[in-house]
Amino acid sequence: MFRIPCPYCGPRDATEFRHQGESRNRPDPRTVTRGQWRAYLYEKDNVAGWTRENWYHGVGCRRFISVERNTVTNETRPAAAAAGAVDPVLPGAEAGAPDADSTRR
Amino acid sequence: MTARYSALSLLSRGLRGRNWPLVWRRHELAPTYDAVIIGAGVHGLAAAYYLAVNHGIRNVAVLDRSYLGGGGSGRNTAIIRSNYLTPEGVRFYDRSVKLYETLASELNFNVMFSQRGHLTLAHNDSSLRTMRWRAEVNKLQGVDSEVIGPDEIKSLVPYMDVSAQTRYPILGALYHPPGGIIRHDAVNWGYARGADARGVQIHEYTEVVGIDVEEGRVRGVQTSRGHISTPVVLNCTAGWSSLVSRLAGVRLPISTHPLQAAVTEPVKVFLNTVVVSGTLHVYVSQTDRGELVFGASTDPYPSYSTRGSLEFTEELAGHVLELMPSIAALRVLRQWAGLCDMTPDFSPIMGETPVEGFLVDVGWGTYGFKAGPVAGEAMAELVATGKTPDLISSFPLSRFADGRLVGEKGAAAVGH
Amino acid sequence: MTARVRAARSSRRPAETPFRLPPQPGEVIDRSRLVPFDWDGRRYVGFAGDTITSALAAAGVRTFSRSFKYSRPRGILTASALDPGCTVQVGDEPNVRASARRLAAGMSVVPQNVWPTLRYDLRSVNKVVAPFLTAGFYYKTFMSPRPLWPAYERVLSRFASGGWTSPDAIPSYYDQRFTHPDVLVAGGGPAGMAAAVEAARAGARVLLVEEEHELGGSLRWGGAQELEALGRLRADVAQAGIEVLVDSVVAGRYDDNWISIAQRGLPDVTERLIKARAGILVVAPGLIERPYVFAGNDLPGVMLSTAVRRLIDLYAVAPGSRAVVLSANAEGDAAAADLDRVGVEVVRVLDARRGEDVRRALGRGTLSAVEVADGSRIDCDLLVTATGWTAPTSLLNMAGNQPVWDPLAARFRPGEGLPDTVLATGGIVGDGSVDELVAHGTATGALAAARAGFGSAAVVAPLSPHPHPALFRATTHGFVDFPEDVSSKDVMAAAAEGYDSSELVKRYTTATMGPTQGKLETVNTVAVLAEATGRSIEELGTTVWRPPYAPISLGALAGRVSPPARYSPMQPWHETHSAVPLVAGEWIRPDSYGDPAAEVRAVRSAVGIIDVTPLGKLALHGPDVPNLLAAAYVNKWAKLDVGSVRYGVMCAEDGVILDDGVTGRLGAARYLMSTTSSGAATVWQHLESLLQTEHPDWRVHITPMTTAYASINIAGPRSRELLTRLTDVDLSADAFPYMRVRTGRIADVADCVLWRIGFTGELSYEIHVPASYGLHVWEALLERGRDLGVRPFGVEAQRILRLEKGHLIVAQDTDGLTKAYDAGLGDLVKLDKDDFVGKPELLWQHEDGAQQSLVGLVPVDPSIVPAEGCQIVDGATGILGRITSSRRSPTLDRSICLAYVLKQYAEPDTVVTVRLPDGRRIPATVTPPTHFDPEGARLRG
Amino acid sequence: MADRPVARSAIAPAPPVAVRDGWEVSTRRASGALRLADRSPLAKVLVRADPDGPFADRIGVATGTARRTPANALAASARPGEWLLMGPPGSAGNLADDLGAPDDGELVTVLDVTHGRALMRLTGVRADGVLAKVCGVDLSDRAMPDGSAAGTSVARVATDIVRDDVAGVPSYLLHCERSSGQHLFASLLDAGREFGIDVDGYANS
Repeated sequence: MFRIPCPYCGPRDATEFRHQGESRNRPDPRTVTRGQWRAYLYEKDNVAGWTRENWYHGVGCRRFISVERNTVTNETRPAAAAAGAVDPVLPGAEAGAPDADSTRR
Repeated sequence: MTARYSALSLLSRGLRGRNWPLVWRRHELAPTYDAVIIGAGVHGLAAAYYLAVNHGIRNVAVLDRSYLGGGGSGRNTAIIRSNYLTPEGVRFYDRSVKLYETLASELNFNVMFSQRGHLTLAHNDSSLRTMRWRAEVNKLQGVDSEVIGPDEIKSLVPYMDVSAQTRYPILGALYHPPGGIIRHDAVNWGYARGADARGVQIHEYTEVVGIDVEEGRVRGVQTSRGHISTPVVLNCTAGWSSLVSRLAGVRLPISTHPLQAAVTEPVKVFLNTVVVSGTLHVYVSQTDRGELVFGASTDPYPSYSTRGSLEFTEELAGHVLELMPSIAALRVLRQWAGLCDMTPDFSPIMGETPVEGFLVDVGWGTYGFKAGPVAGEAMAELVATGKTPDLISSFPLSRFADGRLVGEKGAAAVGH
Repeated sequence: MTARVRAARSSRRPAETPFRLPPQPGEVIDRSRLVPFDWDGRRYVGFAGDTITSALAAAGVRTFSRSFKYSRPRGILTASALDPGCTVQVGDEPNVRASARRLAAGMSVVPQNVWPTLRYDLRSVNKVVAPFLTAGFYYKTFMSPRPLWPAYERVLSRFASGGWTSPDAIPSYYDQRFTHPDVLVAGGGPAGMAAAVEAARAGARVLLVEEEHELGGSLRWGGAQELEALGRLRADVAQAGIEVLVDSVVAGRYDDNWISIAQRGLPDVTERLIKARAGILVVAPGLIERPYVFAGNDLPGVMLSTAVRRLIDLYAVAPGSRAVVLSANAEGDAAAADLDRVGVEVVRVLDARRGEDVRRALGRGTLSAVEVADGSRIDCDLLVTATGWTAPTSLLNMAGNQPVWDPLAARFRPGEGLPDTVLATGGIVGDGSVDELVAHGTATGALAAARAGFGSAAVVAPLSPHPHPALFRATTHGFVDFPEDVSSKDVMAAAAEGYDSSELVKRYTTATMGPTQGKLETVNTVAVLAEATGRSIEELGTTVWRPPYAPISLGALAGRVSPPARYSPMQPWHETHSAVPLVAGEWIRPDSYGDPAAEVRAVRSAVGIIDVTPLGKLALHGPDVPNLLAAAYVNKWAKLDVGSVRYGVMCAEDGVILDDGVTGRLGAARYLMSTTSSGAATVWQHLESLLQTEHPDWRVHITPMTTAYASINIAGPRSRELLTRLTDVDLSADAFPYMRVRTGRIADVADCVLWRIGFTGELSYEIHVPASYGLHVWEALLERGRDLGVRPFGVEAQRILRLEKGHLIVAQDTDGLTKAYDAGLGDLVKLDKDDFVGKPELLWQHEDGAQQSLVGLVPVDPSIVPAEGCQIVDGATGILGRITSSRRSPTLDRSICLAYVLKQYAEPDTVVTVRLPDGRRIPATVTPPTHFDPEGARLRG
Repeated sequence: MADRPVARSAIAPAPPVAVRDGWEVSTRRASGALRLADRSPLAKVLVRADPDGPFADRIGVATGTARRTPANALAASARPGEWLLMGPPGSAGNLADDLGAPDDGELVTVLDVTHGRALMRLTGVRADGVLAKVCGVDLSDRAMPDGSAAGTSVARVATDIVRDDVAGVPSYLLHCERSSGQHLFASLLDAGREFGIDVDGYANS
């Protein structure tokens, strides 16, 4: 299990985090076309190599953090930040409802 | 030429100490092919086989950057079934099961399809409801599938703890008698041998590094062993399908996740069905060699790493022992991982792309091996006729932009 | 010792031990402690410290199993954990490595793979058809007729090797723990011990893990000098404050030096998985002696030189009486010397360095003679081979290192390129004297400590391998893989057929896939493949080593921590009042109290209470809560007054329904949101995501309060009457109307939240009381409502009640593709809002029109309840819709359903056909979703 | 109305059981040197504020640390912008009042979470050994000295750990959401069995 460098908690086991998908910007809903919106929802860069992505540190600081990870080796490093500040987290795009295999209400 | 396999020929060659001819031959790369198939896994090899057999198109190259069957086709847990949720899924996989049933005799290669029955356990009322839904859709398509209760489960799998006191009590299961396991390598080799015998050229260790596209259509491929001209390129890769498609300028709605598996040391056979639990994210079967073969759901983050993780085996063991607590002493011998191309609707992407002549048979998630024969058959038909067969008409790439996703999503959290 | 002594099997007397030698200088047995045990139904006695095989070998036992395909007798080959023919059943435990497992008193040991007995194995007829059973024979036959394959398969599966399990076996105690060493040394031979000592002296926390029962590696079976060095090193280890694990193996190296260790030999723990996050991993496993391939190389009596030395020097057992030794190295020479020293006749030493060789081993059942390459034949019962070494590079390989073939040393060695966090020392790197190995280990330990932040960086002088002849196969064919029964002939045949790469030959012949994981077999397989293909071993390379390095039990991997189960504060009451448990995700809650229909009637006619603690609850605080609500829900929230609650639906960006619930405004900037039980965590994360990534400027604090409150729904026409008795809140219809929230005391408990809402369709109040008082309030409600006919009801009754009212349940009446307009929630969606999650998709769904509708459905025959999941059909195979919810309604005394149907069938009074699970097709009538009290008069009363 | 309401912890009390300070509690006294005790009755107040804002300054407890306040409450911050104040049973109001009101315009949330959390204390020289069986975070003195706080996973439950030694003996406070409390407590007991762990009863600090 690789570790993720949490800017608030230090390096922690990846199992403490939830993957939130590739960092990307949500299109303006007022002007977006169907094609653009669905490309935003579904298309992936699916990079083999270093990529920037969001993780949610659910059992730790409960912050959404941005991390760089090499998807071939699972090496991780803090997202390149300007002037030493914690990098702003870009929105992730993970569409969809949770799986249906659970009992509700 | 291919020598026929049989018990008699085996005995006679054995006694005379004669070797068999090459199962598939090695060739120099030709400058031109009628079609180039990328990926010598079950999909690519089956497509090549059916192109030659059903359509007489034999000037075909199958390229693989590594050894034959070394990707997902040689790393999956070899479960075959057709009890899907949607009518289009059921029809499609049912055709695949039918092809698998006659594959050994068709290919003259024993693929050891063991139709031992397939159980999908339900641990809560919502999964029981989904099992019923699947059973009803299956039956409407003529597929043998029924919801059974804990007592019947216990008689099929005496090791199963079906008591009500467990943390995840077993309320029932979807029982699918035609489901089973197969020898995955044998399927790959059998198709390779059959395709080779009909003139298809299989090129291992031949990596595609570029795809030539001019004026919106395919002209050829660049490989690590040289350039090939061809009007048709069929992307049959898994794990790398989005990167290969990008060589042709086609973007896919795919993220690649490792799917891990593990095998135990052999013990005397005690498990004669395939057991799947979606809630516990585990599936297990026992081979004729006595090994238990386990799988789980894909890793929860995309990755191209196939090194495997410890937490996978830990979770797997915990879940297996929830089901069969008496086998705690069994030891895990080996773990491995393959790469799965996950699509947003747990269904494949098959057919044409915006680039003319560049076809895809990708996005197979965790269920690609099950579909190898039918996908090959359908893609061969598409290549030969230029028309998309009905059987795959629900799975075009364009469905994502059109917002017409396939409904397997509801049931396919773990779909083995 | 001159002849094998066969003890009379009828005797109850323990077997004699004629092969036990007088005390040896390095022996690990305690002759003062006798350990009786049973083998194959007979009583034996060994010493404490003996392994199962050493004790049996002392008694002259030579055959421990039969091989899986050809049923050939197999004996001791390595006298280590890898011994391929010495896998036995011990009680309930299958596949015990008899050459590594120490004796325990009373142990019942049984051979595996024998039928009907070890001595008479009927399957040996396979030998007759051996030419037919070439590698991959099963791919070439049994193809037809197809119906017979299951019968063939049953026969094949009888041959499955290994021990047996029992459905009644009681799992023993398995365990796990974590550790965080600065330096973890895998392997406690001279180099590993030295590395550990040096790293610890530099100040690092060091964990030293040794697979065998004692530290020392090959020093343990060395001469006086080696034993003296061993004593020194052990003393250093003891003084350096190192944590030492023996009988433990580093099984895997995963990303970021996440390391699995299987710890065995603990008194009360069968096996423990230790999970280590190591700063630096030092890999020091030494070398594995490689078997030699020749005809008869699997006969009991053919042994590796290290096996001979282990048996003599550790266990004081003579491995035979008359020996031939084939030696290509000093270890082989030392084995010959050991044999000679303890009085085993060494008939001949064949020096492989001078080209001498064996041709075949001969014997029926066990070795009786050796045919030498020069054609001579020597009678003997022991043939010792010392033909080379294999470096177990598995852990390095898992760290990304590719081993490279060193033709000079005739073994694979670590390649270039290791992560900074992984080092190697000892035999895996190169050869040397004890002092040289210790020096390399010491320098490596210093470097490891330095990299972990202790001491200064050290320079490690290289440790070169010594030249060694490349010996893999004699002129005859023999086994390359013992447990898999794969011979060199099989490998060559496979190569000739085109299975000619390391991976293909492995898959085709199954060589290296058995319980020894290729540690003994891989190099010989590759070497024979190289011979067959005319390619070099360098070119072919090895297959990828996969974890675990040594097998680990499912019990240890599973560990002891069970999946968490969550209970409400009222659970003690439920348990003592015959609640039927329902597993709902993490929660265990009452499905019913025995009679759901009666519970429904109580709610419709009087009053019922249900424990709804698992409902998700989030406290929202801040000036931007209305913005957050507006973004998350599809409906509007700007005008929610203090004291009001509102129902809302959340969709994901693809328009698919995510969750639903009510949110109430408790104060100017304070809100309490409820979610579905299973959606609580998802919604919390979803809202945090909106706040942290989309709208970091919004000022809102979200605090999960699900279990801070015990939640109880009080429902039924007499619910007001009941609750009035317990609270100071004015419950009159005017003071506290429908869809309002109040706070106050209930049953003397302060700070309760009350909302007037209803899922059941009755007048009802959902109360949230500080959780520690949940049981108090629950009991008070039952006590004070006795005269009103109050009754607890469970989830099942609630499901019926809500179905009567036509309320959908997210994830039951919706699925992974259901958008708001499909589910009849279109009226809630406010497309005139600027933006909200999922708005574009919902806008387009509104424009295009939903394809299907959620409707009510009643079978024409009111006694038939179609199972949930039944399809609404058209003709033989056409599907028009499906039933998502169905129950018998006690209130209406008939079956009722919720169903999806295609738009054109959604008009009330349309009659459709439902196919039942038994194949019957029944008519059913489409209705509005609400089956009971459609005006909602009861609810608002 | 009958008796004064009795509060109950999520963790079943080990006998003998009595009511103390309005809570049904165990009055058992542990014999061993390694003790696990339910401390859920302690008042617990959750504070949320900008970690770099003036209110955070006023609290004066940095992320990842814990500190005793002058009033002998314990303030711990396992994550940025969040503090948990723990004090004697019934003192939640006082703990909140002691904080004072935030400056105008600063968003500060103060919530009594006494009933929403299970809280337990594990004390003894081998306490770290117990935790090392169920928690993957390094809890050695080097990584987590007295006065540290961290949020992580313990026995598969999201748990905050506060190192708060008692008279020089290592001691850890663990708290999680209430309904998982029994599971966490039972998991710690199971993990501590090999070290001779014993359940200790009620104490009001």
